[in-house]
Amino acid sequence: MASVNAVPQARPVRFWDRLNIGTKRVIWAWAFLAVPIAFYAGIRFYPTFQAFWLSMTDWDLLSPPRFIGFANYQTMFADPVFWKVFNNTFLYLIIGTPVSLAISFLIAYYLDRVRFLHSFIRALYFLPFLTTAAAMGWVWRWFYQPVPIGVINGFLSTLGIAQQPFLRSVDQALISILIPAIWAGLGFQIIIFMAGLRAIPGTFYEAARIDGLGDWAILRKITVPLLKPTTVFLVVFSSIGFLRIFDQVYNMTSNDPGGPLNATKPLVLMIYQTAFSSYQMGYAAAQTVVLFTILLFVSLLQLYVLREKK
Amino acid sequence: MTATSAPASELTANSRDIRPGRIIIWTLLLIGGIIMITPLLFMFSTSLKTSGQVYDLRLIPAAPTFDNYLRVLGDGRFMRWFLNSTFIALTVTLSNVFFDSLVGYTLAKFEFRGRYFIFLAILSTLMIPTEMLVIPWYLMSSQLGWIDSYWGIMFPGMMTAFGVFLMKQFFEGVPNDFLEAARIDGLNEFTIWWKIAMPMVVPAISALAIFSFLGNWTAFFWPLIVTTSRELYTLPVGISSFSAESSIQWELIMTGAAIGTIPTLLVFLLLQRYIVRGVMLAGLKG
Amino acid sequence: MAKIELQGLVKDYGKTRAVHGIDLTIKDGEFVVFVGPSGCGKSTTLRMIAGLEDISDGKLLIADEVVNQREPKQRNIAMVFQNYAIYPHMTVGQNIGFGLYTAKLSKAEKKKRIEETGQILGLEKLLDRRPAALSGGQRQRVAIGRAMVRDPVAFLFDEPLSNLDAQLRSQMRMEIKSLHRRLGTTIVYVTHDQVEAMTMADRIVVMRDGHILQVGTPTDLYENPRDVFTARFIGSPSMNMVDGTIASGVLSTDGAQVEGLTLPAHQGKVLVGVRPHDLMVTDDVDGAGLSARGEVEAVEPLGSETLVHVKLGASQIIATAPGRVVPPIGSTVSLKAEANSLYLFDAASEKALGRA
Amino acid sequence: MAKIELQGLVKDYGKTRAVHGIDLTIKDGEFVVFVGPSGCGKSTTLRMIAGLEDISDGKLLIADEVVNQREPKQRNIAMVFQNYAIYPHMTVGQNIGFGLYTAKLSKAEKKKRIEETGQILGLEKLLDRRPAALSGGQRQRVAIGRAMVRDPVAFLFDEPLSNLDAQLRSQMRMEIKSLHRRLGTTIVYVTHDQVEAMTMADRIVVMRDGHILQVGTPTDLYENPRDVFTARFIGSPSMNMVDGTIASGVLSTDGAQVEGLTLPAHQGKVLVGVRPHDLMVTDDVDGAGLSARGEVEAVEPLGSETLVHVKLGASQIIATAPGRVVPPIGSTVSLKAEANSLYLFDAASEKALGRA
Amino acid sequence: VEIEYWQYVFDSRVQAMDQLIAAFQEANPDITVKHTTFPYADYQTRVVAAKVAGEGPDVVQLFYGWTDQFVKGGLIQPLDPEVFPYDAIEADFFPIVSAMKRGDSYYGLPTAVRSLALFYNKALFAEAGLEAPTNLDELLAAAEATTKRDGGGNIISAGITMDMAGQDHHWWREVLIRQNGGEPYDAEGNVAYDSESGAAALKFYTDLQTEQKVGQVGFMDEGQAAFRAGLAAMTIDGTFRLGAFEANPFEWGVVELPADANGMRSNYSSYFANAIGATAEGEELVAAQKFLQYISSPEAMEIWLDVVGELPARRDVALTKANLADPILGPFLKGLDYAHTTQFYDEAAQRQTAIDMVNRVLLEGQSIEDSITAAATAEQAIIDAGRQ
Ligand SMILES: Nc1ncnc2c1ncn2[C@@H]1O[C@H](COP(=O)(O)OP(=O)(O)OP(=O)(O)O)[C@@H](O)[C@H]1O
Ligand SMILES: Nc1ncnc2c1ncn2[C@@H]1O[C@H](COP(=O)(O)OP(=O)(O)OP(=O)(O)O)[C@@H](O)[C@H]1O
Ligand SMILES: [Mg+2]
Ligand SMILES: [Mg+2]
Repeated sequence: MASVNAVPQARPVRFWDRLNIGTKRVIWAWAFLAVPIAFYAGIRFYPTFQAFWLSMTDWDLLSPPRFIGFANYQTMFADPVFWKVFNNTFLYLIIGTPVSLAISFLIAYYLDRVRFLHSFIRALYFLPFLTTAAAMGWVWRWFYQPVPIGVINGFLSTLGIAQQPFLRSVDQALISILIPAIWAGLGFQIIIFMAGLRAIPGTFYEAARIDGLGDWAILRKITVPLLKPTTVFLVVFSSIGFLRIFDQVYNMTSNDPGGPLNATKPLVLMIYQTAFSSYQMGYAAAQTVVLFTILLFVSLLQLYVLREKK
Repeated sequence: MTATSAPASELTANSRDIRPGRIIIWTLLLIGGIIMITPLLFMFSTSLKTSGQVYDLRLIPAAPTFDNYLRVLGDGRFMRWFLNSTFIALTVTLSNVFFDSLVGYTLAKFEFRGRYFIFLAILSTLMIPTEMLVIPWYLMSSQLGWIDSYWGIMFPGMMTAFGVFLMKQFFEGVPNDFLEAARIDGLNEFTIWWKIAMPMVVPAISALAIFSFLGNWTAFFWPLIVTTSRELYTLPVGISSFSAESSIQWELIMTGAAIGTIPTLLVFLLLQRYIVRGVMLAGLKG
Repeated sequence: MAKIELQGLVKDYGKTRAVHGIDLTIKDGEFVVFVGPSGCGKSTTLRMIAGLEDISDGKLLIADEVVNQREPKQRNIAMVFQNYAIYPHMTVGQNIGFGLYTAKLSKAEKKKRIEETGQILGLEKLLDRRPAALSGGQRQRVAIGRAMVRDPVAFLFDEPLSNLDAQLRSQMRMEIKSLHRRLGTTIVYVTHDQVEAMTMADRIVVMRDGHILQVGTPTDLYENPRDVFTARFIGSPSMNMVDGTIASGVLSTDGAQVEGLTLPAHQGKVLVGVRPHDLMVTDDVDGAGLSARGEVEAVEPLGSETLVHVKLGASQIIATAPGRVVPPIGSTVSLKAEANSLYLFDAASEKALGRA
Repeated sequence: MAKIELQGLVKDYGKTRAVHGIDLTIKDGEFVVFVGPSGCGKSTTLRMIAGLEDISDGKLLIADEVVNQREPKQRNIAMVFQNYAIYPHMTVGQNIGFGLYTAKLSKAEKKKRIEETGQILGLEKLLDRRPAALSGGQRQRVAIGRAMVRDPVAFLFDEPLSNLDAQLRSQMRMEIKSLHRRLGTTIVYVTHDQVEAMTMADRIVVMRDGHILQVGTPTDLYENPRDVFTARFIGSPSMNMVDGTIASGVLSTDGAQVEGLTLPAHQGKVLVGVRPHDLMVTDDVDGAGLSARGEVEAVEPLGSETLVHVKLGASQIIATAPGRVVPPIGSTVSLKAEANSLYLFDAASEKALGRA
Repeated sequence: VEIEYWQYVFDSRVQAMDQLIAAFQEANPDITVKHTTFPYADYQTRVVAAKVAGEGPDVVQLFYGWTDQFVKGGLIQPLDPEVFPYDAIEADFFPIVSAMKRGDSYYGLPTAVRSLALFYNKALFAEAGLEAPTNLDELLAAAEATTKRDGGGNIISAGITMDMAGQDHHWWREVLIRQNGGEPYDAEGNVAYDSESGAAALKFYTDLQTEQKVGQVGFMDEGQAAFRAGLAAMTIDGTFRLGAFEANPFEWGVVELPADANGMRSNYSSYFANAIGATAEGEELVAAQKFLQYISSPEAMEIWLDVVGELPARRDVALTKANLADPILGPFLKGLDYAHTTQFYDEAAQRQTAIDMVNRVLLEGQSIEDSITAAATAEQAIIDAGRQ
């Protein structure tokens, strides 16, 4: 065979050819990243910094923004509604994340062992993830109705349990909204958990069975610890989701957004109202800054708590 | 993969496992699944009712009718919205697959200073509420003349941090040997990525594609803001325009939502095993 | 410690039968090695013994009790896996202690046993490390430690060394062997490496396609293989096979001369087996036995000896030359195998006809 | 085909130096094997030759040209990786054809070359298969095919056989060797398997900690190791080392007797090396050489010979007994190594003092 | 020239406007009107977003309650008195048009106006053997007679809907307070209902649920839904609901809002006005003015009444004999005569204060007086903020 790739001899030495291999690779890397970096800078970071600046202004969309220092923040921290909303947001987080993770893990854990009609059942659980919040919010509102209309109250009364006001109660409304929110995201979490479960090598289970562990001990000692990377991922992503809850609240309380009496109002809805009903952009920006801070803090805290211990 | 690392479930699926306990679990799971889709059943049921029957909340309509479907589908605008959504979801998905993969690959496989910083910076965008960005985006669009255009609808979603994260995890699992072999074969870095690395992460690409398609198919808020002509509405925006001042045509909304669910349902049913495999192979190393 | 008996053990996966009713008695304290090509059913058999797979038919007895229906933990058997199966989220000590999970021992007692075990295996300094910070050999030792710690009636090993490199493998081989001597526990060991089988086993079980072909001590199998498969499987490099015919008491072979042998009573095509170590490159080809001449196609100098690949008729055979002799490639050499170092097999059934 | 010269080649990873300025000239058409323990810098050196790593200092010449700054493709070098690195999404033919990616050839020409290459490697029937449907050996052949197809000036192999099992490994060893004879291309081959090094190399380069310890032909290294490391590294099982002292021309050792040897001029502590194959279990311990008695601690019957682990003083040494002799464990045996089979090393520097 | 007209999506409104545009373009061949629509829920957002980007429409439809925000935001410009003589406006239109006046300038003109009335389910009334109520006592009696309850006392069919998020807050603010002898706002536009009459009005309303138990907030989610489902005998709603109720599978009727014991009636009227965008100037301004003139002309109003069913904003077009005799339009038209129009600063926020006020009483058990004081404070704050 004749040489097809003889080293080109008398080639002019270009600048590119004089670079180190490592340097060339770095240049390639930045070339690959150029468009994305421009994108992220322009579409995400610049607007974000703009929001930080706006939070110090009294911009109302209509007249040019005026710098007013921390006045928005002062207003906000003095506003009882803000604290109520702040509280609600954390309730969504600290109820929603553990409950949804526990349920989805339970389902994934058992679904993983089911062979018969496996993908059909899995599809059932995933389906809600495919729907639009607006249409589903309406359906859920009806589920929560008192008898004779409400399915849930109907069910309760056949069990002999008193009717519950659900959305019409300052105590129950938040939970009532959380349920559809959990419902909608469950499919996604189940799929992720199942993927995590399947990634655990089977020999670990066999070894544990030989060591004499029962199902429960295997779950506690083997499955849960080995599932940690998946759990970390889901905890962080679902926390972000619950901290940013909006669609379900907006659609299920469309007559009295965030009501009754702000019992269900999360921060994002407050931001939305401040920005797009009252057009107090500066004030809304201050709220987003708070939301951003919470998100950042919670995520970092979780990553820290759940970090891999060396 | 050796037999020993096969999924546990397959190894434990002994004949012994057909036990009462299993059957109970199976039944409970099925019941749970049915409960999960009950709201969807109501959606389909409402879409088969006339506007007068909407508040008759029986699951099985007294007189089911396909009028709503005929009305919705017969309306040329609806088809247009449907096509818009398809086009937008597909384009954004393609862009996501391309750019998220490229970035994920670069972050996973290239060594350079600032790599970790860029990764963190991209991840941190997950924490920025979109609501915060809508107004700046709108300003930007209007200055650049993107209002009321497909590009205007699509541009904010062209890359996502989630995709970058997912793809990075995946590419970390691709052995360097493959890339080096290609380098020796004379491919440039771009071709190595495109011809060698990409085909090796097909499961991840399908997972990303599905999540991205679903996400964009149901996108509502931004398309609503940036479109002005009805011809450019996406399906969810179009569907919501069935509502008017405090008088919402639920039967049409449900019909639209039902029709809108069908493509995503098909996409999911066709590709669901790739999602599991895709996410599984990513290993989610945190 | 206990005797293990397999009586007509069968394993079906759906419609395919992986193990075809095997019978075997493993004596108390014996070290039995299962060998055979990939997919022959070694692991399946082992897993049936462990209780990880259902037994489709037949009986399994441990210490004279039928245990078909018992859970693994009730059988009190320990198992070591190819990929070690040590838990990445636990320290070495916790991993070893995991073997005591169901044991009713106080914390202190457990701790003592873990330390003892660690000492036996030379892991005492590593008890607080995570597996990620261990080498392959150390991981394997941890896996063995977890198996040892609770004093099982038998150890099962499924290719425990195949993820290790050659040097470590030979070291671990010795360690497992000496552990067996020390503990005296019954061991069932699966491998497809014949060196492991030869060096470790009290008895070797050769399997193929879900059947047992031959059971015997290593020397037994080396000296008296019952068929071509076992003959070629045991010993390295593999036994050379030369086509031949016995016609009216005379053996003629393809490219080689045979002289002064006592042949078995057989007519027809045969295979003449000769081990590379018995086939010497030498100029002294006189005397009874097999002799041949051929062109050198390749040489592998190993230092202590040189393997010489020689073309013989249509095939290639391997012969041995002394360490410092490296015949040039392309040259022609003479080969000689002494009488009684030849193995004869029936060409059709591949069954052994005896030595010659 | 080309000469490859390494002149003071250095590789730094950050602050740690992985390769400490090595010099080596690889002749055109030579088969050079790098051996050494894990982490000694073999792969790093190879990758610098390939152009996959930057050279931190020194010069690399291929065909007398400095190529430090050249891209892999400009160096026209082919490389075969440990895990084959054949692309799972392409057929065998496409994989092989990928070596021609940058070649300016017509479709038909490419096809012709792919088929030629396939034929040489016995892959002609598999060209349309996917790698998933290939065995390990076939995959390795595909990887070699991809390297071969474009006729590079040199092949680089990085532990190409370590994922294969023993039988396949020895077969592929032969194939690569014969391919080298056929093509005559320079080959640089990295392994940590000394058998591969011994059987394949024209010259072996022994590395440790980023330095070259010794370069020479296999026989050279086996017979004249320059230090303890090389002596123990080459040859299997490893050379036994016995502590000893030379005092006024007399060698005394720990637990063994030495007689009638010509000793080098050296005073003080030494290590006496003796290869297991030179140390026989025998009752005839007379004559010049080393003799000893010790308790048998383990035996490894390999069929053709038996390795006997014998306790000697505080340490253990390995001796050889003939195939059919298996001394019982615990018994005491006599060992004998002939004069001139002993290697002497300075105990402090570990440098060779010569044979005795 | 091309000018752009924006309104929210509602089928019949879009149709009517298309018809008007066609007619207008025929008369003015040099002008084309681009008709853009947005879903109602996000209409305001869209308008504001457009303004930020400097892309406003030339003629825009707005709820009169948004006027302050639109004016303050510079979204719309005052009508040129040369083109739209103010005295003619005041003469021809219903007086509620004054809600479009800020300072000395008018900022927009309505095509149609709406008022409230009491809808009742004829079937349920017939079942109870009742006539439609004319005053509040009859209302209570009818509600009691038509309410159905299950064994546990739960309402399964309401006498009257209770939905502050719907039209009830108008009923309470402009009708019930006045009927109790008070005023919702004083002459300066400040909150004036933190009084006995305000409290009495609120008590009347909340008593429907707590004392009379003839209605329930949140029953069937929305008042109109309960009525449409045939599970409420009465509901108070506006003209714009007529279309939605057309499909009801039962007969229903409309009567004027009930009078108080003294026969005193009140009503609340509102409308969507059309205004000229702040960005329109030059040629486009002229075209926009022409278009606005056309769509507030009697001809346009008749078309609007035909297609949409909304009441004409000009007295003479509205108060024709035929219209007044219409059993459905009649009660609404009559209501216009004594209707009030609330001057909103932030319509959504002000409604929210009313919703919260009722919720505090019903859900948290706050006393009527405390709740109304809190509501008054909150609303006054909104008004103050709006006036700045
Ligand atoms: N879970 C299973 N389902 C179906 N067939 C199986 C299963 N496990 C093993 N088999 C089949 O049973 C036969 C024996 O497999 P087994 O794992 O026991 O082989 P082995 O001797 O251990 O091979 P190796 O050396 O490759 O480990 C094979 O043909 C295999 O394909
Ligand atoms: N990318 C890298 N960054 C930092 N150090 C490295 C890198 N690659 C290799 N090293 C270090 O350089 C030294 C030489 O590594 P190299 O891979 O060349 O060893 P090797 O001889 O090939 O070993 P093995 O037999 O395990 O393949 C090692 O100490 C290793 O830890
Ligand atoms: Mg196996
Ligand atoms: Mg290496």
